[in-house]
Amino acid sequence: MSETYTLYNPTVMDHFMNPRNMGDIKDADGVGEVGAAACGDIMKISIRIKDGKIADARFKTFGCGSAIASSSMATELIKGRTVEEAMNFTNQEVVSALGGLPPVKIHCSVLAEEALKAALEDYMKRHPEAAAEARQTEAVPA
Amino acid sequence: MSETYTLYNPTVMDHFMNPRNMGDIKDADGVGEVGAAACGDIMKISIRIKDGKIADARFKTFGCGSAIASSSMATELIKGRTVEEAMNFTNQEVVSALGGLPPVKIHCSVLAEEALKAALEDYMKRHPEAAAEARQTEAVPA
Amino acid sequence: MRNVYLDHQAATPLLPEVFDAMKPYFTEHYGNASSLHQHGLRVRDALKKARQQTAALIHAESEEEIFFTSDGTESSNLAIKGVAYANERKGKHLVVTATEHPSVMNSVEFLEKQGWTCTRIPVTPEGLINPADVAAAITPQTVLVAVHHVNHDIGAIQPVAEVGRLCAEKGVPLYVDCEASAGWLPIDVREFGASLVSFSPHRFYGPKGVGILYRNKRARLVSILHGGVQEGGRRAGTENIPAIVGAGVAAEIAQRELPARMAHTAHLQQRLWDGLRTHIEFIKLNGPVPGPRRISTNLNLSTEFIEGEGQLLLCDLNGIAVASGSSCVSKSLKISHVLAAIGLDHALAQGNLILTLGMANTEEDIDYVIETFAKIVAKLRNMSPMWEEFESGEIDSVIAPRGIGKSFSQHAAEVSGKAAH
Amino acid sequence: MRNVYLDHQAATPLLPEVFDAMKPYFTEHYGNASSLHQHGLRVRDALKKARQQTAALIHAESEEEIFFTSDGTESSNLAIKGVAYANERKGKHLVVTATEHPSVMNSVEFLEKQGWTCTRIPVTPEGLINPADVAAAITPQTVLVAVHHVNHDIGAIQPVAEVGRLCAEKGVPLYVDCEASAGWLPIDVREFGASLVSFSPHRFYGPKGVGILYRNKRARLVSILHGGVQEGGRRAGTENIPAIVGAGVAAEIAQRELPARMAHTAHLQQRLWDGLRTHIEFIKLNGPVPGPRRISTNLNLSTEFIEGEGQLLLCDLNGIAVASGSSCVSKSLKISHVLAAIGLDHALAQGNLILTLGMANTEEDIDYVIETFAKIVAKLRNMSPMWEEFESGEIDSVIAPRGIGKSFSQHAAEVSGKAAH
Ligand SMILES: Cc1ncc(COP(=O)(O)O)c(C=O)c1O
Ligand SMILES: Cc1ncc(COP(=O)(O)O)c(C=O)c1O
Repeated sequence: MSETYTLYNPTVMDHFMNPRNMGDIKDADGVGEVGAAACGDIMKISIRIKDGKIADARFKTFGCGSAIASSSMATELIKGRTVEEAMNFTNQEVVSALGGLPPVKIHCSVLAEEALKAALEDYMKRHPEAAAEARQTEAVPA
Repeated sequence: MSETYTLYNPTVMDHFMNPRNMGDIKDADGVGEVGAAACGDIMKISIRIKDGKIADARFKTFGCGSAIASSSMATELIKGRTVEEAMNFTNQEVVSALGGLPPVKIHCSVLAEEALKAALEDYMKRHPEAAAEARQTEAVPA
Repeated sequence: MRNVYLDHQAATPLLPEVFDAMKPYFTEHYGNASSLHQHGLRVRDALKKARQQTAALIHAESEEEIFFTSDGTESSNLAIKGVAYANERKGKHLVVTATEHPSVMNSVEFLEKQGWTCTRIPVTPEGLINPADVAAAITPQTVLVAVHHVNHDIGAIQPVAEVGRLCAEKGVPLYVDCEASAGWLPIDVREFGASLVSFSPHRFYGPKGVGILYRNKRARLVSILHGGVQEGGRRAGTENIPAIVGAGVAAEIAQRELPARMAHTAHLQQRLWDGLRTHIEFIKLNGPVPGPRRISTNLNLSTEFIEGEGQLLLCDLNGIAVASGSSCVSKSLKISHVLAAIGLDHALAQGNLILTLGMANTEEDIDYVIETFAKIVAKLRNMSPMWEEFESGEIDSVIAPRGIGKSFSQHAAEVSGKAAH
Repeated sequence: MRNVYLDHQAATPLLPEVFDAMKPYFTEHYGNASSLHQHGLRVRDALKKARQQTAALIHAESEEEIFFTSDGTESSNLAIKGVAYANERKGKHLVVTATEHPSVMNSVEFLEKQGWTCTRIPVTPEGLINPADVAAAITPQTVLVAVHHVNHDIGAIQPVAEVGRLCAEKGVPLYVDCEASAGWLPIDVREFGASLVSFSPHRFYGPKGVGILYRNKRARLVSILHGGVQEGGRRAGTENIPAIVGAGVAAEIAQRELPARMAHTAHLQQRLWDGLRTHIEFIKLNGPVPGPRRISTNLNLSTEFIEGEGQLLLCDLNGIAVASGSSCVSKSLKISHVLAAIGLDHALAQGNLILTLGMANTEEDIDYVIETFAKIVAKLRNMSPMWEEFESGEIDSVIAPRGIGKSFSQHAAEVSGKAAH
């Protein structure tokens, strides 16, 4: 075919076809797995923390194209951020970085946010000292 | 156009385009004018009687193609018949002779029958002796 | 024999450019717009483009206000019933012009059987409504006002913008049926103050099988054909892509050619009417005179003492294609309800003929029609008992009364034993 | 890249012969069938011919039993609402299969809001109804039974002739939606005992923009789109002549080619299913096995541990056009109601893919699909947390349970905090 038509924009398609950070982290510092009640998609994000920063993030996703692209983009965006910064991460960043998602697919980016937060919470549960610090830092601007 | 499409069959079209017996009879022996309450068509038939037979019949019609064709055909059919025979004339004869009419147009043939009967009645009103004879003949088969 | 097509209100030929645009969507780009693969996504793009093109023709703000249906009738039904059902809780009263198309009138009648009520706004003998009558008819229960732009039978242009202002004041949505005007007159939904507008491309050199309903986002509308979620959930069913593509292109061409179309047909309209009234006695134009209150494509005539179907058939046998509002051409044996609403004498309604012009018509065509029609009238009058009775002074003319004899209607009632209508 | 179109349930290309037959009706024979002149009479003839051709495909007694609508959705709406409104005084109860197309289900829901009641007949895990259930559901108030011929999603062939006999005994008309079977399976309205049957040519190489509703003369039916007196007063609106002409020709060709179509697709269906289940683990066929209870064009698959939209997109990127009943492809985020009705596990419904075969598909196509799809599954499973958790023994397979770990649904409910459906 001369022209190719795509359901999602080129950025989303790229992240769907060539997902970044797909996989698991062996002995991860935090793992979050969440499911979307609406459609049944499931997303799992694992993170490695080094010096209070996200050194690595990986995902596995059972879900549609935009769910896969959202988790790919979320893991990409989050690498290098501090735990505190990561706690303020929102799905809007994913949507913007992807150049937009169809309205009915916004919930996929929410799922990515939730999976990341779940991973961070898991990390903090395992590392109460980090959690305390994060909460403290968080409290300042509030 | 290579092919000609017609609303009515060729016989009806022929009688519409080239109506037979169109006009009036000067000093007619009977004239009948009737109207269709349903659609507003008006038909007038005048007859000349000679030796108890219809020697001539003419029509004028304000109405659609099938009304014109029906009156043309009715006047054509009736010529040469006795007054008694003519009194038994029905619209079915017109329909058959025309090779059929669309269902919604059957009332046009009824109008032709009515116009003819009105002309015959007019004749009989003017010629009570003929009326008596006609009634007598009519009574026999009844 | 010359062929003159004067029935553009019934159908128009597809423009070659429109056909060319449609062609690939039959055998090549045949996908279903609901499909998520190449074949579906491609036609989805085509659908969006057609939405933009048709939105532009009526100056809609956004293409998302355009819904594709199957024809003008479905659009009317959706506008009337879709708004009525959506606002059931608010009220069950409608206001419509007495001369709306049957697709509006019969939708309203259907709702009346289901408990709605409706006020029908009368028209003047020229076929025009008085906007004040609409305002007066609106009650707190009124959920929709329907006033068509141009009448399909008599070409009268209704004062829709004025009605729109009054409706806006009262907060009632206005539906304007533009089936008889789109492609031939400018339409601006915002200037009209219309919440809903319908039209069909088959009236302006586009394809059959598609209708358009514009709906302003603020107007509530529910679906009347239920099923899938096509057309934003307001019209279920597999989209007729080739026809929709054709609708878009036909709209684009119409917009570009509008001034030329209006000038061409207005010129021929004047020539035709002048020629006919010069050569034929006892002929009447129904609806407003050619000018700002009449669409330039339409002439609605009543020729006295002869009936319309006969005129139509003889025209056809002479290569001239026309329509008629006579009861004899209707399956229900009723004259057009529009002719009844303007109070036209039954005899004149029976002698009705509708001529609608298009771009292919020429001055020569018009002159041929004038000449031929004069002969047809003479032939039919020669056959007509009414003409004879008029000439003998037994009945009088409605068009140009001489004050001699009874009226045609009176005569007709006498011979039929019943009043005509 | 090879292009394999496996979405014939969504759309089919127009056959060149059909297009050729339609062509003159766009620019040349463009008349309106209601017109009484040459242009109208010509297309009226064409309309009659198409009526005969479509009547023949379903073995209707007379072409007068054929009504042209705009699509399958409108035909369903007309069958359901047109019969319901016509029999309002007799009763307000309907009986329908739980797996009817949304155009039937949503028409019924609309009527339920207006006071009708409806019994939905459940289906077996294979998707088949038990005719006795229909008979048991009929009450003296029942005015219509609706049982489709073939299911649009899972290809199950319902025992309609048996239902027809039971309906005849009870004197209740039967409506059979044949949209998913016409052109691919023999249809005999008399053998079915059907009072109403609908189908659309766009499913068998005919045009979009036209649907057919057969109605036996004894069944009462009123119009749902109101307006003019087209289609015997049962469907108002300007007829889409080119599409109707195309419908006729497509029906004629379908009738002629039916045996070849069935043989060709049955062969490919078997090859495809055999290939897929040989090369892919944890894959399930929904609906009856290929054979007398399944239409030869359809394969409805659930591939475990991966989701359908992703499968569909990767197929498309590899030139393979397919559909899916996964919630992710639906605008309402719901899985196909058919998959819900057969009681399919939500995880399997999410992994759904629908492949529908046509005449252009070849053995090479099928082999390419098998090979490609196996790679796609591997790629997506590699990305799927569920596959990982299955492999680690945390969750179990629904298709081939090992008795280790919790169920997918249980797991999904835990991580989402809510049961899936
Ligand atoms: C003013 C008007 N509205 C609606 C319609 C119905 O449109 P369609 O024939 O496309 O169904 C017509 C058709 O004649 C019309 O003239
Ligand atoms: C079984 C069935 N009935 C009805 C319809 C509706 O038909 P259409 O899309 O032509 O409106 C479909 C369409 O998918 C169908 O599969």
